[in-house]
Amino acid sequence: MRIDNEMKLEFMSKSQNESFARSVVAAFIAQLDPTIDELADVKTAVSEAVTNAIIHGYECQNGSIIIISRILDKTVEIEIKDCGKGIEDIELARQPLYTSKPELERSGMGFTVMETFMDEVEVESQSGVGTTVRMKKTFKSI
Amino acid sequence: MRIDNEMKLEFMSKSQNESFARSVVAAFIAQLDPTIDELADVKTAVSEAVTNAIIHGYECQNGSIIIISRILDKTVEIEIKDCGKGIEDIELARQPLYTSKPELERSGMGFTVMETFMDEVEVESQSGVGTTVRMKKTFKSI
Amino acid sequence: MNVGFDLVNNKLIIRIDGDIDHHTCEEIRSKIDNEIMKRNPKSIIFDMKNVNFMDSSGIGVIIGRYKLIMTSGGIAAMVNVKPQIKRVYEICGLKKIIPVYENEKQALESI
Amino acid sequence: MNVGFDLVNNKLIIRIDGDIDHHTCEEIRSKIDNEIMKRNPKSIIFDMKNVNFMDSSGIGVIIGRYKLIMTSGGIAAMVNVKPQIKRVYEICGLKKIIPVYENEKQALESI
Ligand SMILES: Nc1ncnc2c1ncn2[C@@H]1O[C@H](COP(=O)(O)OP(=O)(O)O)[C@@H](O)[C@H]1O
Ligand SMILES: Nc1ncnc2c1ncn2[C@@H]1O[C@H](COP(=O)(O)OP(=O)(O)O)[C@@H](O)[C@H]1O
Repeated sequence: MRIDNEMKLEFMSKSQNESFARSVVAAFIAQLDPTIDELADVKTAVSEAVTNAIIHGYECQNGSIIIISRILDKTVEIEIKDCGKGIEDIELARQPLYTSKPELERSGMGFTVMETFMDEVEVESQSGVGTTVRMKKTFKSI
Repeated sequence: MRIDNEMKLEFMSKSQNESFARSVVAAFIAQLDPTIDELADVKTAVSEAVTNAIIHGYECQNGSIIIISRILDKTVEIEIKDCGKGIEDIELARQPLYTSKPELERSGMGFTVMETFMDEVEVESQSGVGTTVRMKKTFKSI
Repeated sequence: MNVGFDLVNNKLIIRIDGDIDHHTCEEIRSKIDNEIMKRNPKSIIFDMKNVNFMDSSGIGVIIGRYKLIMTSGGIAAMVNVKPQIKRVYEICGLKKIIPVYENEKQALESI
Repeated sequence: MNVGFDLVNNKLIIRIDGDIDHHTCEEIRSKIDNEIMKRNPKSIIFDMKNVNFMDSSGIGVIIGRYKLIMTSGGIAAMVNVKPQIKRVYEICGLKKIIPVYENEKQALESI
């Protein structure tokens, strides 16, 4: 398949970069003329995955987060990757309300939000190596 | 010197990415609370350097453009890099009104705009290897 | 992160101003908890008029405050909720525990 | 890229809507040149009310149209210029060749 556009962003795992990351993805997909709702969906999903990389992947220590995004026709692919602690049981992690950090008042709804707002969510992770979340969404043509 | 924040962005040399690139840098420096004028200055300088990479560096062929930006205290450093054709005579290129592509209605004012809007502009280039423009600006504290 | 407060009939109106994400959560949480401690309100109303973005980290903060006010027998409500926030809110099942009202007046009359 | 036109007393008002950069230039240029060809105006007025961003690629387009209208003895003016655009405009020395007026009315009376 032909890639119409592609970008790669690398940034530090600092919490102020959560809003930066969602702004970057929003600016990148602007070329697809998304509706306000579609734009909000993608920003929210990106925010969830980036926050998880910071809190769970790097446990608020220094680390680097990579976002790769591709546009193919009306579809956007977004890959969010950390080299943090990884997820031991991915199926459990994706359950609604499951969180490994209830002491931080986490809602455990991050993956559920990603799954609801995006068409596809794929999680690849290995303990001690890191986690990659791959999401896809196709925009309705106008 | 301590780096407060850092990001690296890589994207394709397509003209629709000119506005994307300036939005990304704008979102990144938002954490410094720039004035409207300061924000516009940086966006304009970034637009000039990215446009040059696309038109002159890659001559509108496929290529990859890299932006690295760092925040140190109240100062932002921005590096814009292409692996394109390079500049033979940097001093000549930086002259106001000089353009190697008058047939494209270029104004030859790109470098002058960068120099006016940023505190420092450094150009490194090698024929056949590529060009890197490094710019700095310190924001006035509020 | 700006959080404003108003006490009306012992109901604490909490006006959050800005995006609610993990980065801003900590400050929002501590400001609200301080105010609840100080004023000891009967119930709380989140005014979301100036919130344009919220993710599941925000849901964590809302639920946390809801639990806090519950322990003293109070209730929580939410007003002026924008579409993006309403969607996150519904997905996370908050609808069942924290009622949403159109505006402040309605919330003050109903809770 | 939206470019609107109005002909008033044989003066062509060019209303550009959006950012002017290298990406949008080509389309702006061809739309304006077509209109000049078709209407053959005495002079042109760039209305920049809806332009929030312009870089030196935009300066190239403006100068190009200025030269075009000059060849038929006409002149160019600019109105409703926002601060960022005024700064780029001044740095590039356009001030000396294309006068800026507060609004359309003043430009129409003066040129
Ligand atoms: N990038 C990651 N690295 C390590 N663990 C993760 C990562 N993302 C998610 N997890 C694990 O999956 C769990 C569920 O994630 P999520 O649904 O977003 O809820 P929450 O962030 O509220 O805990 C987390 O509590 C954590 O244990
Ligand atoms: N990234 C680059 N790669 C190759 N040549 C460049 C690059 N940037 C600038 N140049 C050269 O420098 C000249 C002057 O650049 P500039 O001042 O931006 O004016 P303009 O883009 O209008 O030509 C260009 O015409 C080009 O020859």
